[in-house]
Amino acid sequence: MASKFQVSILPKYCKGCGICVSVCPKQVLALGKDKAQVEHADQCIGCLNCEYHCPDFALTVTEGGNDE
Amino acid sequence: MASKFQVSILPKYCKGCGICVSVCPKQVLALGKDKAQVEHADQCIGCLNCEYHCPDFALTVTEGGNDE
Amino acid sequence: MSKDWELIISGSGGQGAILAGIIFAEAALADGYNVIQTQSYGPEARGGASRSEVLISHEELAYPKVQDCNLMVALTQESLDKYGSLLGAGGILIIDEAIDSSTLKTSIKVYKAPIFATAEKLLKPMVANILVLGILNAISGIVNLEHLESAVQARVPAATIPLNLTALAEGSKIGKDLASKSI
Amino acid sequence: MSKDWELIISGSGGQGAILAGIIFAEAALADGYNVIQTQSYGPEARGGASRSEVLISHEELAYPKVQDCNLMVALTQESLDKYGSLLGAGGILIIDEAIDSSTLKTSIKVYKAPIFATAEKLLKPMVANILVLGILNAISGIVNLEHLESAVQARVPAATIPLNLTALAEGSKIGKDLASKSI
Amino acid sequence: MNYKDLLRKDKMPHIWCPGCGHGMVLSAFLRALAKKDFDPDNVAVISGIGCSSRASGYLDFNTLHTTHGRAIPFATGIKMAKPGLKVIVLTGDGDSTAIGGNHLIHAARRNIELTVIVFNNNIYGMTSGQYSPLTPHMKLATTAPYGNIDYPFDLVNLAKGAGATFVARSATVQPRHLEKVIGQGLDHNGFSLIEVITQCPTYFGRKNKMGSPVDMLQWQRENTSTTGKEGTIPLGIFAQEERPEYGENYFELIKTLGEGKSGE
Amino acid sequence: MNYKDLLRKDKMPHIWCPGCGHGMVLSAFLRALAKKDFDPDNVAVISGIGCSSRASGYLDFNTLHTTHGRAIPFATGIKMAKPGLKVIVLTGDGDSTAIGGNHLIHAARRNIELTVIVFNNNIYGMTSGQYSPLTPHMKLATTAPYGNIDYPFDLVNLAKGAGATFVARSATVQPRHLEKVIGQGLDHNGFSLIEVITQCPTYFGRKNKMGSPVDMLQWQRENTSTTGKEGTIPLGIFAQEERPEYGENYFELIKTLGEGKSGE
Amino acid sequence: MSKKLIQGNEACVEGALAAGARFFAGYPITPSTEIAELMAKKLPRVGGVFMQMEDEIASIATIIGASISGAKAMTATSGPGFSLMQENLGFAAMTEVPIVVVNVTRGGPSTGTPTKASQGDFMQARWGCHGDHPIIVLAPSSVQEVYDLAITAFNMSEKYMVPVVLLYDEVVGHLREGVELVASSEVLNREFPTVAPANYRPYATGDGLIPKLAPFGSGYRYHMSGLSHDETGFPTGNPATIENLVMRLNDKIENNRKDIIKYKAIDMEDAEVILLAYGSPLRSAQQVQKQARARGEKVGLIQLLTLWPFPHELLTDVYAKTKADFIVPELSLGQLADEVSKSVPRDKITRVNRNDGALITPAQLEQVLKGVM
Amino acid sequence: MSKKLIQGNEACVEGALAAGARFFAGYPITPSTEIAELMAKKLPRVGGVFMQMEDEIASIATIIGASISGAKAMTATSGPGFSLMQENLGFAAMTEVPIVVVNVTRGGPSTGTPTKASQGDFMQARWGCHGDHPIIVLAPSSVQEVYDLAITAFNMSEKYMVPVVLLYDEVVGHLREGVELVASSEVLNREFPTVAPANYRPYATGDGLIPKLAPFGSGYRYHMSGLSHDETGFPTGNPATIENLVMRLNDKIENNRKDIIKYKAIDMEDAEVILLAYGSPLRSAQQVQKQARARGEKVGLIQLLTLWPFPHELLTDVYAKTKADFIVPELSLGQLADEVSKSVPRDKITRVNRNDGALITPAQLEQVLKGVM
Ligand SMILES: Cc1ncc(C[n+]2csc(CCOP(=O)(O)OP(=O)(O)O)c2C)c(N)n1
Ligand SMILES: Cc1ncc(C[n+]2csc(CCOP(=O)(O)OP(=O)(O)O)c2C)c(N)n1
Ligand code: SF4
Ligand code: SF4
Ligand code: SF4
Ligand code: SF4
Repeated sequence: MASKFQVSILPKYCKGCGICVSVCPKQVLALGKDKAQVEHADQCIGCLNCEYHCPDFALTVTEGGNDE
Repeated sequence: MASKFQVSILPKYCKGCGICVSVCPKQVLALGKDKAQVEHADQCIGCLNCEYHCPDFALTVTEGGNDE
Repeated sequence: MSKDWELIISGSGGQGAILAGIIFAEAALADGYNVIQTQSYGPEARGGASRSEVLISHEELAYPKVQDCNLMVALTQESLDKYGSLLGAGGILIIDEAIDSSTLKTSIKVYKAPIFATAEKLLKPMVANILVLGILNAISGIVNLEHLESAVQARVPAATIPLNLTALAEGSKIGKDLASKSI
Repeated sequence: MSKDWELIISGSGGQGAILAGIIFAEAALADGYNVIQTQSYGPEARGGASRSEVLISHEELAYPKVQDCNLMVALTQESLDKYGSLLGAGGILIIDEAIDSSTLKTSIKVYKAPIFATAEKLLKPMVANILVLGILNAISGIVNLEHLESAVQARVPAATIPLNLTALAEGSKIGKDLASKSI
Repeated sequence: MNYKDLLRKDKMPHIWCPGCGHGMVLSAFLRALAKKDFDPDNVAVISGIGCSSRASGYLDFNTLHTTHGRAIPFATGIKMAKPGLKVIVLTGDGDSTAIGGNHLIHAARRNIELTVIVFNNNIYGMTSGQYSPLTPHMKLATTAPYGNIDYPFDLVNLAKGAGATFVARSATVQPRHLEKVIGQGLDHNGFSLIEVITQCPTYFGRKNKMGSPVDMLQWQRENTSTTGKEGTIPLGIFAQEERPEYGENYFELIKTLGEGKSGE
Repeated sequence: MNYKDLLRKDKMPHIWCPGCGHGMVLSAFLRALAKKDFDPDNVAVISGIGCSSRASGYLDFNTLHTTHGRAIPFATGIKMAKPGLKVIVLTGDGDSTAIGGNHLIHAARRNIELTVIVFNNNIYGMTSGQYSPLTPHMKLATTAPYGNIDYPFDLVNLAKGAGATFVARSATVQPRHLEKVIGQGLDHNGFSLIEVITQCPTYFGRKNKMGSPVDMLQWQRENTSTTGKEGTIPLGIFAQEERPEYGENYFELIKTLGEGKSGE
Repeated sequence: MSKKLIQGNEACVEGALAAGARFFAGYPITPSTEIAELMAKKLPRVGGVFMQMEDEIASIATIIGASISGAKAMTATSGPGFSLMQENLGFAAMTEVPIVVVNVTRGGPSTGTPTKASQGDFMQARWGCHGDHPIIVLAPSSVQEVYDLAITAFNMSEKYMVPVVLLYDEVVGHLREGVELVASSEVLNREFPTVAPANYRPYATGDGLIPKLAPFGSGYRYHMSGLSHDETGFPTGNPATIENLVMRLNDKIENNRKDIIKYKAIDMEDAEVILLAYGSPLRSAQQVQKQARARGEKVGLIQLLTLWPFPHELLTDVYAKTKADFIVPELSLGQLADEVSKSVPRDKITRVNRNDGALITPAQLEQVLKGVM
Repeated sequence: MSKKLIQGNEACVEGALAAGARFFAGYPITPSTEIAELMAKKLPRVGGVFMQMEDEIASIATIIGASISGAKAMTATSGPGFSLMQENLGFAAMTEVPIVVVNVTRGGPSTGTPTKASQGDFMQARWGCHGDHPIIVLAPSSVQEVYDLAITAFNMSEKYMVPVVLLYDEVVGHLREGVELVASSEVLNREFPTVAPANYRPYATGDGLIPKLAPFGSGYRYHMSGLSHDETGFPTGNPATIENLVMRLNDKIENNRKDIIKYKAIDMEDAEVILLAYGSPLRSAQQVQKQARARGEKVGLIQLLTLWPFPHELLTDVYAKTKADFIVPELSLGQLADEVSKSVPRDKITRVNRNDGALITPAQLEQVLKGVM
């Protein structure tokens, strides 16, 4: 099931602190090698926790999901 | 009637601000030419108002009165 | 280079010696003189004896302080004792009648005037400084009286202008009297 | 005046390049050399790439920075790219096997070692800096190994001494291997 | 307006360490600001010196990076000479309460319209971890190797005691609350101060064995509260008072004099 | 010991103007001090610059007249290097709350044992009558010819907000109350601040048409109260709290380290 | 226009207002306080801002801020306050924000003798700040010159985007003389950028040396920092960029010495002895020089109006031509004479120093002159 | 004793402790911070006091207070903080309270380039303060010298009752070298009064120039003030007393120049070119001078260890004897060379300046030397 929301991560900005991973209620995100990455895009409920907690302006959650 | 208290004024210190005169409950003191002076020594009740209010350390009230 | 007048006005703080100096300087400036007015403070920022100096000349002035005082007003005994020796031989001294000037150089022309008595009479001892300007100018004849009047008007609090002009007039009268007597 | 060794150890902040330089300098000092150790910071007080320089000589040293680098350790590709050109002809370079040194002068002796793999094996990637000291010393033979061991003991946190000594020993082994191979 | 468009993208990524809370404060600030209808040309952001004070450089406004501790008087001059500007001060706990403490209390007293956001990470980050006037008692720092024997300010109390008319406290762990109180501070007609509890994993966290940035946020979660939970640091708005603003008073005076209403 | 014997008689009379309240503060201070059994050799009085700060010169102790606003840090050094000394700071409202404001709040925060007596005459006397951070709103001063648009600190609130453990306010019109609270301040183990409302007839009084020194005392009588009378300035003790003193904490640390109890 | 009798400090205010100053932030200190007091009275009447700050550091920071917003801004102080301003004076120099700082000097060291004149801050005015960068220091000796140079100070500040210090001693500040309150020079204003905001680089000076800084709020959004920065105003660690910046800050003053250095040199041609001074000692020197010429003695006079940059080229030149002896009266231990010694041989300089708060009198100078002639 | 590998800033702490320093109050600033951090660790272990203050003004005021209580006290800072300390540095000079202020210099102007070396505070160290009074400034160039001169700084401070500034650049502060931690000179302590307290006049120096100030709490009750004061320490307005005070403050340093001025002059006899430097440029000069001599070139080297008072007599003398060309490398726009120009003709001085944060390299100096020889 595709989510209504799309989470995009700017790798250039991300410093891999892991905060977004910890605040996502749906385990959408995971820490890859040094950077956060979207693991379960379909689970996103658009709560914006990740974007609002990101210290590096690396995360953007947009409505419209995969069809954008 | 002689008072039990003696009020002495150091003219060298007194700057004639008149504060002591204003705080004496017994009108013991008066402002002379530029300096405070004792006018009614016998009225003093030793309340120390004058000494404690004097900004110039010019006043000393001592017990023992005139026989000192 | 000749300086016409080197004036010192001294008194105790609050008597307005400095203001008097400024007013006289302003009048002299209006008269077309070059003038410099300075004052001395004690070591503290406030309080103590005060002294106003005025240089008045038709030549250009450089050094701003009195070098050869030839005209002096002393409002208190203390200030005369302190500064009297600065007044050069032949100089003019104006003091209150109650002040003792016996220790000064004999060549000095001393004018004793009832400065404080007259000021008291006007009910305001604080106008003594303006009154003495009247005396000073009448005796020295340095500036045009009108300029002195304008300077007074410009520099004293508005409410006290009439009183001060009266004091100035009184002073002028006394000064003229003294001048005429001393001839 | 001949300086025996002019060493640069570089890496990214947090890899301990500076500490490695200090330890090596301390060992060389104990060996009787004159030494100078310096480091460079970025324009910021913190962060960025870091670089430690060590001068080692039996003569007196004056200028405190590397002038003709003849010995270099680079812990990251980035730091090699940045500083590699400072290594003079005939110099010795020690890098991780994963790093590309193809753009360097050909006269340079490049020793590629499994630095991070070995460190990882010891379960603590952060000991790479000490491990590389073992390699460096085995190849260059500059200081007495005992002095290097003492210096490590003096400068690393007490709890990590055994681990770091193991890393040093591992490094020495690797270094000896490499040295023998390169003959 | 998207709040990220208020960033100077060419300066990004910023210099802050991984997990540093300063970026979270900046993000909340920009979100709050983006909701108001300020023309960026009329916004000025002033900062002092410190990691936090680097914030100004990332913002696409009129930005000024001043000397250590002095952001507030610089901002005062900017504001009074051009009252139409919205002037915001971004500053650290050291910058604003150590060397800059005097300016802070005097701006509060005057009630001049500045929004001052204090990035409180309980440490001097830029100079590598010395204790600050907001470092808690007995915590460790490079200049407090045996524990800090100083007592910290309660910044909310200090600002209130100095007469600030708007005083709030929030924390990076509460980005929505933080955004909200900053927004209210921006709306306040007068001096507003928002203390933000933020994490410095590199120095304060490491020295005091507080774990990862994630752990430090967890610490905040457990030790702060917007509802006054016993034993926690209270978050919220602690003063919100109407008092004529300094500039208003001043420009009113100019007007009065201009109309000849008041003489000497 | 007679309090007047604590004066340097050869320096008297003092420089203060007729009716200036500074002498009344000094008198109350000496009376309070004379009742304690301090050896004058172990008393140090530190002041800044201002009319009030001239007080130190009249006292037969170890006395130091420092730079404007810095009496508190000087006193801090004196105290910490010789903790046996009783260290008192005599300062003006300008000296302590304008240029010296930062040092005041930080000493309060640290809770270092200093007794700070602020001679609050609502004006800068020494420099001839400019407004101070304690000049009430709309009062006149040479630099506020149209009325002071600044708002003043409430010094009691400021000190409390900064963490002071003893804060009191008294007035020259209440010499016995004043003496008493100074005495309590001297007994306090920690930082103590006593604000004293005092009169400057020469500048504040004259500028604001408050009449003679006697009139100014009358004003105080009507506008202050020890009982919290509505609409008056409250006098009394507003904070009195036990918290370990800074030096105690420090010398305890030295002891602990000396005994090898605590490592790094 | 007729002359008005005003005080030096009053002339300073009048000059500043005539130059367009509309912002003053300060902290009272003897003997400069009259400036603040007059500004408090006058500024609100002309729509300007007067603020009394909590200290001198806040004062200078506030006027720099005001100038960044586009106002012509000034503060006034004396030695102790001037010391406190140094850090931010350097900030203004580094960020190239025009401000005028008046230092009315009093007796030092330390709190010293607040009500008396001294010239002990001569070197500090140039070197009081950490880091290496020039500023401009002007020194009037009469009330008229205070007025004129206050205007010049603002003009130079705006023209060269640099802080300017107006330095005069207590005697000059407090004496009253007749002054013509007419600006003798045109009022200059800083140049504003003309490029489109998108292309604006605040510290890109092109062929010139002086940046065009847009006031905050004028549609140009940019960054200013006291860190070493590049043409865009952002911090840089690039050595070449840093060297360029430091050199440009230096060159914009040094390359314009001719325009900046003001002095009066009188009777140089045949001078055997030259009196060189500024401030109140200049007044004595003027009198003595006149008197000496009147006596037929070949005495010249150099009055410095610009103290920094120091007119070494003038002195070198004059000395080369005249081989004259120099008499340098000053109210300090010899700071001015020491500086002169870089251009005139030490043994050709006679120092006249006074540190007691009193003035060097013409009589005292005459004595010295007799010794030298 | 064997050498220890330590950093310049560490050596500063070790030297200070060896000299008896038991009080430090400071405010962190790059590149001096290690000094505060080490003091925080070490002082409580030896019963001394470490305080981190709210700012640099409080820091210097606090150490002056501590010294008044009898402690040997120190602070450390860099340019911006040093600027803020100027007012109270003057207070210490005026009241004659010994303190040591360390300035580890970084790139200016303003906040500048905090992590890089510069020598832009050379003039400020002498002239940063209002009023006119000398202080002593010492400048180590190696870690060993930092240690040694930290001790000398305290010694001179106590001996002459004067603030002493220890000035070295970031490179010297951060480099590590082997150091012998043995005091090369005896530790000196200020003299205490011996007269009965009743007869004590703190600033009565008798035939000497240096007052014996009793620590507060030692049974001598007296008054100290930054106002111009008489021998009793109380304020005075008496011109003669003021002049005496100012002159004595000057003379106690100037009359002891021989003792205070330290330098190393190498290979002067036949020198045709002399390299003159201090701080990190000295290190390059040392290398180049050695290399040149090895090549047979007649190159000498002067290392300044005392910067202020400046060794003009040395330079005048050396120049008179050698007529050598001087090469003056410095990390500033030419402050040192300018000062040298008071003793050596301007056209005999070759300046080598660098302001970009990088060091002047031996190679760069060799180039210059080639041009001069
Ligand atoms: C006058 C002056 N003193 C000291 C410094 C050094 N300094 C730079 S930033 C800083 C502390 C910054 O701490 P804070 O404001 O809490 O910001 P953070 O880095 O923690 O975000 C200090 C002490 C300086 N730049 N200028
Ligand atoms: C650094 C510095 N700035 C300014 C001054 C000038 N100054 C001396 S005393 C004073 C104000 C004193 O006011 P306050 O402390 O209230 O004492 P008061 O004279 O009213 O008793 C000022 C501004 C100074 N001496 N030093
Ligand atoms: S928006 Fe919410 S659910 Fe979606 S990824 Fe972010 S934190 Fe997870
Ligand atoms: S002691 Fe009391 S009664 Fe006696 S004179 Fe003084 S005020 Fe009057
Ligand atoms: S040092 Fe601390 S405050 Fe500074 S950027 Fe890193 S985490 Fe943030
Ligand atoms: S000016 Fe005011 S404060 Fe100063 S002594 Fe006079 S009355 Fe007292």
